[in-house]
Amino acid sequence: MGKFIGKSIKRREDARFLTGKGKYTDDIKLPNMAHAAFVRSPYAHARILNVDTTAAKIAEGVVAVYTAADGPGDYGVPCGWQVNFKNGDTMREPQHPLLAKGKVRHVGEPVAIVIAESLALARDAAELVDVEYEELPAVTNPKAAMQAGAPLVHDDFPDNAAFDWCIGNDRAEVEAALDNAYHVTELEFINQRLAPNAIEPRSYIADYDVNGDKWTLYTSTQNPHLIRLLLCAFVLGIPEHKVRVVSYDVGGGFGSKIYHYIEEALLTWVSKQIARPVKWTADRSEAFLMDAHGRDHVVKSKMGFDKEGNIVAHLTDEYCSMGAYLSTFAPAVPTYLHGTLFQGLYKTPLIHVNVTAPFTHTCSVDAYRGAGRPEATYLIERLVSKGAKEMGMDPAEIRYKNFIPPFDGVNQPGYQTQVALQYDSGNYAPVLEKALEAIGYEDFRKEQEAARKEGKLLGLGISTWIEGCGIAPSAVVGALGARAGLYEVGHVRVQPTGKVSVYTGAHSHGQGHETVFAQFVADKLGIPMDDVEIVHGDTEQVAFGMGTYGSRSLAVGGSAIIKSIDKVLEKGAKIAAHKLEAAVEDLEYAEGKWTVKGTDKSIAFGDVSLTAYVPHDYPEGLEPGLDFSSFYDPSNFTFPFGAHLAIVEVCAETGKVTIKRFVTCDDVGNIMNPMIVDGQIHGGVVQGIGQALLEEVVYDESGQMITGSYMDYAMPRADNVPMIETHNTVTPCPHNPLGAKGAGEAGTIGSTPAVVNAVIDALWHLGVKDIQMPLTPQRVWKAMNQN
Amino acid sequence: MQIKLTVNGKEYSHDVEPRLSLTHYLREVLDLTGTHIGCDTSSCGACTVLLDGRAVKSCTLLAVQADGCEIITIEGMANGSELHPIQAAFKEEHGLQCGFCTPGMVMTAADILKNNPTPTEAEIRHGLEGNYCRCTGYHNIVKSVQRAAETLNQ
Amino acid sequence: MIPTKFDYKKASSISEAVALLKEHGYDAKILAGGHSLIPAMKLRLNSPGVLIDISGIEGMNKIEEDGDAVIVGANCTHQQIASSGLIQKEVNILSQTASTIGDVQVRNCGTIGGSLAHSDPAADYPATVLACDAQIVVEGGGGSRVIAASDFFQGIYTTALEDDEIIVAVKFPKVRKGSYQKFYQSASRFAVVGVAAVQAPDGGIRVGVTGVADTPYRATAVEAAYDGSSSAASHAVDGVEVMSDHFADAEYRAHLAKVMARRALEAL
Amino acid sequence: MKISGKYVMDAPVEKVWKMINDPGVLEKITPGVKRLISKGDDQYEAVSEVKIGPVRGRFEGALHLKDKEEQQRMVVALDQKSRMGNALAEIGIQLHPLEDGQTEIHYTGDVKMSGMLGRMGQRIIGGVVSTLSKQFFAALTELIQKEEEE
Repeated sequence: MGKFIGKSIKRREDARFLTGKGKYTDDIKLPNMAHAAFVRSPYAHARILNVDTTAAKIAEGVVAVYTAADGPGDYGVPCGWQVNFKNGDTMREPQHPLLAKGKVRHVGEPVAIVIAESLALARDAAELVDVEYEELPAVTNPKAAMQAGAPLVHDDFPDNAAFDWCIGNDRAEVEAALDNAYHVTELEFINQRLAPNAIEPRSYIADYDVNGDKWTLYTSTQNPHLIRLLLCAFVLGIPEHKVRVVSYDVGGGFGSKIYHYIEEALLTWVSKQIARPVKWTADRSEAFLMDAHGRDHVVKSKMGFDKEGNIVAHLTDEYCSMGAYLSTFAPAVPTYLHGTLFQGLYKTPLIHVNVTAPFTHTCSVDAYRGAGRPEATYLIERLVSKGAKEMGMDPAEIRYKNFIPPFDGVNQPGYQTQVALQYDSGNYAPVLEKALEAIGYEDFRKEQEAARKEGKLLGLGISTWIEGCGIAPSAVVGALGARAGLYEVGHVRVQPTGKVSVYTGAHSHGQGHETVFAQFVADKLGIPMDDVEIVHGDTEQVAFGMGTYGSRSLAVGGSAIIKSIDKVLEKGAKIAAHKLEAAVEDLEYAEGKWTVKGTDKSIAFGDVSLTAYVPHDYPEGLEPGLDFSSFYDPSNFTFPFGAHLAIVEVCAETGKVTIKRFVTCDDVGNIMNPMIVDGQIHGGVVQGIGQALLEEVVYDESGQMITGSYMDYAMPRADNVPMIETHNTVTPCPHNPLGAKGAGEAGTIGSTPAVVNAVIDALWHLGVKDIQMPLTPQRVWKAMNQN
Repeated sequence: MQIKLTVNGKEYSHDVEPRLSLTHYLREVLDLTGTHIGCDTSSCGACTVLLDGRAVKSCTLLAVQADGCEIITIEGMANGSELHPIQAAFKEEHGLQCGFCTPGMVMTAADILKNNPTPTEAEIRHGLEGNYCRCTGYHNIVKSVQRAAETLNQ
Repeated sequence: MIPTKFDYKKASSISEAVALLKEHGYDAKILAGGHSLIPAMKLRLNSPGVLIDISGIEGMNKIEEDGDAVIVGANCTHQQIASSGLIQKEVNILSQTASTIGDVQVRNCGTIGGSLAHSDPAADYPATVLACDAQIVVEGGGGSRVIAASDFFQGIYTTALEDDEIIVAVKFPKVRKGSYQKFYQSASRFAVVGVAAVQAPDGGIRVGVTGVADTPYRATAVEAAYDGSSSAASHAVDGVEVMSDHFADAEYRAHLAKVMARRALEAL
Repeated sequence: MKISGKYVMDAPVEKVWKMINDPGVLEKITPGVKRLISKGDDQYEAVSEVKIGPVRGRFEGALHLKDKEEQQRMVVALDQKSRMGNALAEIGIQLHPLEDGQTEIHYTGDVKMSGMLGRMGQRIIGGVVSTLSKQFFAALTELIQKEEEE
């Protein structure tokens, strides 16, 4: 460990955020900027009979009104991942037009865009666009969408399936093992649809420069380079070098800002039509309707155990909604980010996961914090806890019994799962031991017993989790259907004075990259943190990048930077050797200087960098400059893991659940900044609690969203949650130079089943075996009073 | 309509449309973009400012309603380059991640601590019920307010 | 979110406000705290042509003792009511009720007059206003009059206020003991169910219920059955058509009403 | 949203049936309705101004009385559009004669709302429908009484 790595260094980005000086997209005002408002479908499914824009076009302040007939982006927004049918048929990929053509397929789908001199006038004029619809029947539940006779989302497909998919062992073999199992635990439930709800709504400004025939797109994205690639190469067919995508400060993403959205492309198209900058910022209502949702799986699952409680087989069938169109990474979520995690932390010898992914008349579903992995963890951990209850075993004991034995990925090989992945390193029992010790497991059981006698319903829930982060390598993900590589770019530019600018293709929208990346760069170079600047979020500054999602930034993006630092130090050593008149092999680098081993002869990093740029006295044949860019393509995913425990109290009268304690012990590999890792865990845990107890996007049978505002969609608030008690163990990743695994999604993955298991633990003696999420007071009360 | 008000100690006078919200006035007219908009229903609290010393949701007030009032926004909290103790506490306790809800949190914390200089954890959580944060899980925000209370009471 | 265009008039007196209401009729809306009205206008669910701001009218934000009653000006904010020493002492249940509304910021703006005139079926005050047997003092084209709480709430968002009337104050009889029990809707924090119970001067009790039916009501069956214990709470929804929504269907809502009523009675 | 309810009218079935089939009466007693223009064949064009708490706006669209069985049942189909969203309702009405020349009216139906109205109105729609139907039947009762008196 160096001076900075492993320390809770305070964040440098805070200064601007705390004083109101952050620069979010909606904060940007360009000269002569016009404003956009959308005309959106009030129906889930309807034929568009006529769009009359006459009144809107002559309204006060209106610059232009466009509909699909004006031909924006003929190709529509593409999907970035292809998952074909089990029988080899190609994935069904409908065109996702920038403005609805002929039909609307979910509530909120834009039919027209109105551009005006001010936002208020654009809104006023949007109300004057008269759209005539013929409403059609809609289907919103993914299982119902696959029933015969269900309304079709896309007329040219004979049923609603986008694809189907399976992974694991032979189904017949798994079914036979279940038939022969000593005990089989079953669960049927819906992993409910969630709205990501970054507090900053999406915001875009497209600025077309007539003189240069160039665009600048300011966008609240997690992923500027990918947006540029999709926008240019697929949607609008414009040369990539003519588009600059800038994503300054972004107010949270949680997945929802990974994807290339139609509004982004449409604004870019519009700004050339009107030869002016144009801005659109979503309302919260629009965010609910349009920002890709998460989850929405209809699940049927079975887990078989032998007499001792060893898991013998696991079979799951799921219907996983895609929504009306395929969002950027949607097909990967219920498949390669989900089915591949069904091993969990357990030795389960036989696993089969079968997924059907239908279109429904709803907002697109894509990766939302955790993306497929919370869904996998939820069902595994519910099954294990339910199985333990049914077999009269302790839920901790059954987990210890089934854990995969420790392996470090160096001296022992990685663990080959039944569902394709090979875990990098793992040591699972200690996280659970540490968490149980922290919560005082034995004492709690006594307290629970005593409380029950007084009519108080206490419960403790256990969940363990594993995640695949930083998915890679590119060739493998390509073989699995990804239409992009999943490497990262790290560019280290040492300035002549020895100050260092680092350009990363990762993007920070709350994760603190500007601080954390500077910590390890400063340490690796032995220079002060103040001498390091981290630059991200601008395609004109950063060569390329794949953005931030899936807890990949440090493990992949950080490693790319390390590669460039290694190159800097290697070249620096040659310059230092020349200046010190020594052999490179005789030098050592520490604390910002090269020293001839065993002497006090040394040269500082800054002197070497100055020499590199003023190469008067310089090694022969060596290029001047100290500036390296690297692409890092990892050899494998990383696999962080952990254990989460919740203690809840259920109000016997009302069914209201109160979380009394929440304890985590996570292993995210090597930790650069514990303060930031804890912060990531806290936030993730509360998001997971949100799913367990509060949050749910509900569409009614006609496809109207009835929880489309904060008046009906319950977000976790400060008084819904307790302090989160965090602990950790460290099992380094064996295959990346930082030994880091990823922490961004950990909290969300582990917490949801822990809370639900806790509630069931509190109510099991009343005959309650399962409750559909979110565990609202009404649902809990009804479950308690079902008999 | 002509309005006159004081924002962060400076007097302003503008002719505004009645339908202009106070948030839009601050952001669009005064270029004080630290006050954010996160929802349509007075729920999230990202737009919180102090109006005559009390925390209010500026997205649910018309600029014309603030005529004659004194407003403090996040930009008016620090004393030059010296952070206000509440701002400093948020930095020390890592009470922010993406920073979007932060101005509203800081302004609400100012109201909480003004009315109750020694709040309990439960009182702080209750006091923050009108401010959503999707990043921090509130843990460090609560600790930030606790730390700010300690500093302010010294 | 931006409302449609409207004119803004700041009334400096009640009579001026009433005159403006008369002048603009259907097209006008009174703006007090604005915390129900402005969100609806931003969503364009409501587009009045004229807003008459009464927040600046002198004397309407006072809390005063008047013999056996406390008079609360219509423009008093929830925060003002929650923290008033006089109310805490003499009509404590009102201060309890006010402190459960919305959040700090909403309580700093929203007013009792605005809330009552709006008469949301899940608002908190109506339960307490009914239980306290308060009187709503209004002024309009036909002069001023006093409406008893039991006559005031007439349906969902419907009150006994005439189109040209404005609430000026609410007169609360002093209450020795009272308790407001609320079950929060988890998203909006409105009341799924709110029950207010107070000890009446005649030795009996009065119980007001909000959130349960389309109109807040006096739970007279509970009052009649009250025997000093909390068992009368089981009558909380007798004869009432209980509402049903995504958060609480009629069965659960009725159950909650009984639980909240019991808690309110127990707290007396 | 499913709705249902029951009212007793102080008039015989023949009279109630006649009244609820009379556009002049419907125009008068339906809350919010400003204009009802007959298009023939029991089809009407309806214009209404609804003002319920936070919601206030102008609705326009069709009203259709269909599936009639004389003095027994009919279906009221409403398709109303507004800037804030559209409302679609199919309400079945059944009349049962009671003793004493009274009539019991049963209604059951489905109300669908779309747009902003559909999203924001959910919390209150049950109460709104209940209040509107109370107002409708109260107005009908009042009208019956008035006609009695005349």
